[in-house]
Amino acid sequence: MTVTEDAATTQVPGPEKEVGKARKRKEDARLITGRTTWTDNMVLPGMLHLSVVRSPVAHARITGIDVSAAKESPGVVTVLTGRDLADEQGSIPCAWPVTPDMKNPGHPSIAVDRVNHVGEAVAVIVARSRTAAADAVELVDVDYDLLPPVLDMEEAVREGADLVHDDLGTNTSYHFVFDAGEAGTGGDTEQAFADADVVVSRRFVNQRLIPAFMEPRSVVVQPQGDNFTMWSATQIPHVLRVMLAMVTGIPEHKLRVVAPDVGGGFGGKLQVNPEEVLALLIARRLGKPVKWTETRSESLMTAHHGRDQVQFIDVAADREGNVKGLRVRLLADMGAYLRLITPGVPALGAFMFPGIYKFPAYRFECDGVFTNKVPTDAYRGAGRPEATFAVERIMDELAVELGMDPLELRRKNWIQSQEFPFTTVAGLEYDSGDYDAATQQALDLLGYSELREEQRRRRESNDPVQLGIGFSTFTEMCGLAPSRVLGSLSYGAGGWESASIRMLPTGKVEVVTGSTPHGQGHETAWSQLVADQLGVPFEDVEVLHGDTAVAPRGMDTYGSRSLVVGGTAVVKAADKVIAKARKVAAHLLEASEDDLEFSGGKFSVRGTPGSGLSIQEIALAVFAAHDYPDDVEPTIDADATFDPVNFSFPHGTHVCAMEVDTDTGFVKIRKYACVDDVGTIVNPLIVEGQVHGGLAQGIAQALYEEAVYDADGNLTTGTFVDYLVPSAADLPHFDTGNTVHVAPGNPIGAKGVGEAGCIASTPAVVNAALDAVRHLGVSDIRMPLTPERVWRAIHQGGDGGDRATAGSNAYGGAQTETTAGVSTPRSALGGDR
Amino acid sequence: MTRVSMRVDGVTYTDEVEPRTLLVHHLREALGKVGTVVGCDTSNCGACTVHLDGQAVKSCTVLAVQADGAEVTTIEGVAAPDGSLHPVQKAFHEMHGLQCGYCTPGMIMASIDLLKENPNPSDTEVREGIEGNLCRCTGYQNIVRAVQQAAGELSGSAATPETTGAQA
Amino acid sequence: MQLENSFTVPVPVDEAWRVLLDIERIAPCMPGAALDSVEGDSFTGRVKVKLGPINLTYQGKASFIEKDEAAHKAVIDGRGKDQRGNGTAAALITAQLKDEGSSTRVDVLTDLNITGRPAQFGRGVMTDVGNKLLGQFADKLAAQLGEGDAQGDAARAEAARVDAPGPVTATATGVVEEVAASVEQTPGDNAVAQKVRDAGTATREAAAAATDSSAGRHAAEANPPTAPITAVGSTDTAPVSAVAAGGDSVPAGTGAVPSGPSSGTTAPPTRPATGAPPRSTPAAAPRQPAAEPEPIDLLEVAGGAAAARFALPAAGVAAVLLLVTLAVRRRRRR
Amino acid sequence: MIPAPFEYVRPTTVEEAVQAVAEGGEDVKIMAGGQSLIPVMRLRLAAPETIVDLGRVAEMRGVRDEGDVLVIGAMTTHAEVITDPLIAQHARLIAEATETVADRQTRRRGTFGGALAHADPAGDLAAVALALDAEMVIAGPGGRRTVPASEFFVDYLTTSLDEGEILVEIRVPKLSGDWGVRYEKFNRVAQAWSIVAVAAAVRREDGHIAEARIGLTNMGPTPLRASATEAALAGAPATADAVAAAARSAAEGTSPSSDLNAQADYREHLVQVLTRRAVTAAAGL
Repeated sequence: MTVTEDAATTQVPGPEKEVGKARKRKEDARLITGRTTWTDNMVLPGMLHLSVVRSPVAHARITGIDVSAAKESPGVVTVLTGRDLADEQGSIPCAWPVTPDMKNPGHPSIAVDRVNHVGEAVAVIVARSRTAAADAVELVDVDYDLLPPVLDMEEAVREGADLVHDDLGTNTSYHFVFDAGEAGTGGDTEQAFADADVVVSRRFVNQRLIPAFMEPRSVVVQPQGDNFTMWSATQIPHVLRVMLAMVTGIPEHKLRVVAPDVGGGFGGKLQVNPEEVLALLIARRLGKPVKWTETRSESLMTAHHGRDQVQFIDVAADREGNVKGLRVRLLADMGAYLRLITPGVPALGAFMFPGIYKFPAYRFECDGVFTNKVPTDAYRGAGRPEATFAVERIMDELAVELGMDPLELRRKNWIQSQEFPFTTVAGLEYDSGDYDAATQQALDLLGYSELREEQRRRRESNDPVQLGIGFSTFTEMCGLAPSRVLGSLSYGAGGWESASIRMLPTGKVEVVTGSTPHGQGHETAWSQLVADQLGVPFEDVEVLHGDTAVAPRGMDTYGSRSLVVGGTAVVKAADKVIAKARKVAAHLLEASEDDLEFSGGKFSVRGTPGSGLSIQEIALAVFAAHDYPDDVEPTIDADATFDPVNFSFPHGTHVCAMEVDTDTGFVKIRKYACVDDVGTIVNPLIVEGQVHGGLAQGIAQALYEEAVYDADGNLTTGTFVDYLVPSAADLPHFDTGNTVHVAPGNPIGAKGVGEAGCIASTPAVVNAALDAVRHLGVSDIRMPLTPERVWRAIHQGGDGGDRATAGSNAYGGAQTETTAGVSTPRSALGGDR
Repeated sequence: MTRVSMRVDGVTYTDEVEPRTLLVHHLREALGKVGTVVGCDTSNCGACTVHLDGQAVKSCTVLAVQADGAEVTTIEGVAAPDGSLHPVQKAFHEMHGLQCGYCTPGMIMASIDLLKENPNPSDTEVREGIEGNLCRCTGYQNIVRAVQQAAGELSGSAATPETTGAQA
Repeated sequence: MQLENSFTVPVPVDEAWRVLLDIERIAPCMPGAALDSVEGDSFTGRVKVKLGPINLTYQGKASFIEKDEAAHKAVIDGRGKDQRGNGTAAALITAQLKDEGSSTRVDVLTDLNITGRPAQFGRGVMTDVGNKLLGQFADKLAAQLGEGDAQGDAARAEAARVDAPGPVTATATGVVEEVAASVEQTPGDNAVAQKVRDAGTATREAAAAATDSSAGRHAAEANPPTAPITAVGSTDTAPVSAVAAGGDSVPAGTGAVPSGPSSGTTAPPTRPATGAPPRSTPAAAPRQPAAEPEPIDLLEVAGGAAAARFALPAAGVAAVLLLVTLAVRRRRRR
Repeated sequence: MIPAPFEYVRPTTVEEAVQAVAEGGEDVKIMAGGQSLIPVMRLRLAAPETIVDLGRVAEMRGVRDEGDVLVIGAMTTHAEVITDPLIAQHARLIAEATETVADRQTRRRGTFGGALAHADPAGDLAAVALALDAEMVIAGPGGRRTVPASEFFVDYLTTSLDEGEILVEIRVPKLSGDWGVRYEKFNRVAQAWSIVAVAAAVRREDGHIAEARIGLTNMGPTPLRASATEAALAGAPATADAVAAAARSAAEGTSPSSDLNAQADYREHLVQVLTRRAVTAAAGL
């Protein structure tokens, strides 16, 4: 490990530090014994069950809904349609109007007279049991007057295209532009391209994915007079509370939102779900507790999706391989509506396309496009994986064009370690790192030279199984986010985080965090931070979260922000506790504050060994409050809110060795090595776990997963039979390592790790597959790299996508697909332009 | 309604159930065994895995009536009566074989079943042995480590070296 | 999903065209279909799809949206909803007749859209359903057209009573079934069918012959209402018209002989041919309510033993079995 | 999701079962292991009136040796098939293919007979039964009859089982002589159905391939035999080239469908590659 000076470990000398220890997780005890509180476990007296009737068609006018039979069904209490709820349902909020003139059609929780994607709610059954509700769904008879479905973005933006929302007069929600020249952060892009020796242009497809968290969404609402408590499998109880108050008009202080144990999110539970709104409205209307829990097929069909961009990217360079400019034009699929941050995802990515390279000029344009599909929104990385994929792929293409080694080209253009902090052409100030060191370590982990040698042998012997090695040298913006920056991007909220520390009389410590975990291990990591700061035993710390009544302020968990922002808030609260305790200690020890030193949880008077009071003793003292200074309150509890001034920028080098069976097109990862720099590592166990999980999802995008719609707008990957979440048998062993360059932006020195693996791995895997078959004339293969696509790319040219995995093949019909896996004849373009 | 009687985690329960009741729903909703969860509707994810007469099955693809007279063990019944953890539970904790924990009950039940049949599996055998259980958080590597560690503890040997990864 | 079916029928184009526009004869060509009501160019009904464990019943309406006498082109638009809320099915069926002298070539182009749960599988549950469904529609259509106008008379004769939905179905479907039953039970008719694959027009005669003789033998065993038919069992259209007449007597009669059971009773004779144990018949037949659409069991192209799966289709099947052998070879998909 | 309501019958003998099916109504469904049926019912694509659960029909479970044939009870689970010594000795191809079916939990419930009667062309066992010339013993109201595998699989999810009939046991001729076997399965992820798979049994005789039996999975609405390849291999020298040449005709007479996983032409290509590999392995080359 290349370990440079570590901020966190230099603050307090003394006993063995918790930070850096591979502590086993406190969370596990309940999870491995089945004593967990999932939302669907909740049972309340008189609780009613909701089941949602959903549109089987992608685009239609509702001409009639007959609920009479459903209402007569045994156990059914009532059946509600969009008409019944039209006046009170408001719209699912969109918190990120990326441009002033962005078009937002509004997003009803339940369709009133029009459906715009398969799976949209058209009626809700309220019944005494889950079973009764499910049975009644079949009895609701809805008549649809079909409208032409809009499915292909490239079709949708053409003149005279059918419209998703005809009242908007266009399928384009917004046109977002970032031009480094105009922003003053770079040169004139057009000029750069005009002057360039070499220009490489590609069209990449970043396919639609489904977050596919393992715990299906579930929500329980209990009305108590004019108060409401909602338990929801959400990443964002705090944001949800604010938004629900705004949407439903229920006063915020009458609304309590609890996120109990939450089974994964990956951005998929960073949402204000239509069903959450419906459950609240129905509980209010009926005055009874209600529960809604989705089925998996319901989840795949209606929970928001991710990615789904067509990326046109051009890179300019000179013959020596110095990059001169970068130009990006995106079509980003919004789906049928704008959910919480739907439009913001590609905008967030705008700043990451330059990656770790010193592009002198950069221009980014993005059209947010409406289609008759479920809306897209945050999915692990949210904009950054798409950007990283595009730039890491095009760097390989440029290397091929220049006849350079892809790693050599990267080295030539990436930011050197001594250049940090470095302001990029996108205007971001990268904090710290050493791309060379990470890369060298990754190559060693992989056994690079041996594999290159084997690759040569296989080439020469014309082995049907070819070997390739692919790189991804990435960085990402984490620690979302500086509130002022978010403001400048017109995001609807800030990026601060809040924490409180309560010193209990018995010396135990309660830490309240506004950052709500759903598998990340906050309870463990936060305990480690506090144990170090306050010098109390790890075991004496309890972390409270996920309940707006317990943790009233918070911005929750996403964007690799928890430790960087939320953890820092905890550290700052601890500092305040110590400062308060210092006054009391000075009083009790009859010494001047300046003579006190705090170490190992103990205040002692300099030069008088043995003397002293532990902070836990002080906690008891202020509880008794018999003797404390006049000018202070009798408490040492403290709150803190931290708002970062900059993002943090983890980086890393990922290297993938890939075997490609040229007879069948089957690809198999031979070896995968990565070295990530996520700043200070608070818990190596958790960090490694986060990297592993990210890798699995990033590799899954490259090889397995795609949300495919057919030509009528049916999701043909509507169950886990067809939406291929890889199993243990489908994934390789990962060799992971770290370099540590602390983040200067926060006292912990952490950069964030939640998304790293997911962002970095996808291009490494695709680059590896291409490296294996380039000599066979293959220059692109569309994700996911299905065996058929790989085989077609090798034997028929193009990117293999043209005739493979077309949605409407589910009907044995059309033979082509679009960019986003939707079949239309006109969009059967290859991957190259 | 059909009368069914089954012994679950050592306790015998007799209930009237609709034939269509899935075993997992019977466990969760009638018996309060909410440790076993439902993750999909096509028998792919394995989150609902329990032991039916000692064999791992997906309780979402078994009818409660089919378990009539059977012995069912869920995640809530694998620890010793004194509460001490099963070696596989312990190993999942020690190897960080879980994150959100939703797949964990099924993962543990499948792993116990695997080790009963193959006490000393290779990494590949572990990966194939749990192919019927999906996890979205861990990337499986630490789960493989956990199963190997448990195998070691159960058979008294140490975890095979190749499973302990480069870091941690 | 676009499906193409082509076949040739041994009647002049004008005659085929008249038959094509005869809803009571065309509608039941949709396998597993039951006609509920007819109003001018529109009709309502149900199509029951059975594919292994999968079971769907689409209820809806269809209508001629184009009848081009000059071009001999007709377009039928049909849409339905699954009774269990499993989504919708819509078919745009374009039939184009081509004059080939004494025979007529029929090209059926179908644009089939299925939504909802059945469409949400990558393995394309409905690809196979769609293919079979339309293939069989074309085959039965071929049967109907092939029978030409004699049948038309019968159908028209009875169209007077179209207002009684159930019976209409019974009769209309009955038609094919009875032919089927008779064909089915003819020893060696499979062998005939075999030759059929190789020989062009000759096969139709062979088939006809088989049909004739069998119809005779069948009628003898069949229940009273169909008895008179034997009298006219000598031209290849006869069995059909005759049986149509027989079927006719169902609505005409006291109702003591509801369509389900009546055709159910025609089933036993078919058993020997299928090698299926006769006693399996009562299992299904009596439970077949009148005018219930038969499921498209996909066994319809299978024929043989599979045919006994249901008493009703058991019959319907076999006719198709024979005719399919005519059409199959010419059928192109995708 | 929760299945629609149904009547549940649990016979303990074949006779009871046949009776139960006969009385089960129009929409009776026979449940073996239920591993395909229950998910379809949960999705409400199937809503049978009656389920006849064969789970307790003891006589339908287990494997016995009848001289030249192995008799496998239809209700013998995949897990039992994989570990059965008789199958390991006389019909290893079945065990090898069964190991690739779904996952271990599913194999604990799913049954050999259930898989065959379900007749999913992407299912792995039908092609094996076909390649081994297995015979299906069927019980119905009219007593028992035996149908060769070649006539059993009729169409997509459709067998020659009549309404009211039950697949009771499967008679598999033992392979005598120097047979090698191999099941080559090709899919995208471990749990997925076969995109294409090839079951091969090859008998070698003094440096030649005396006989080859090749069953194809998912190359049409039913499992198929690669007859052209089989013919080409009969008497061919046991060399890689001969096998490769013969495998080129593996797609003859197939009619694969196009779906999310593969287009027909790709399947036609795959089957040749997989046949070559399966036969090569089975022939011990």
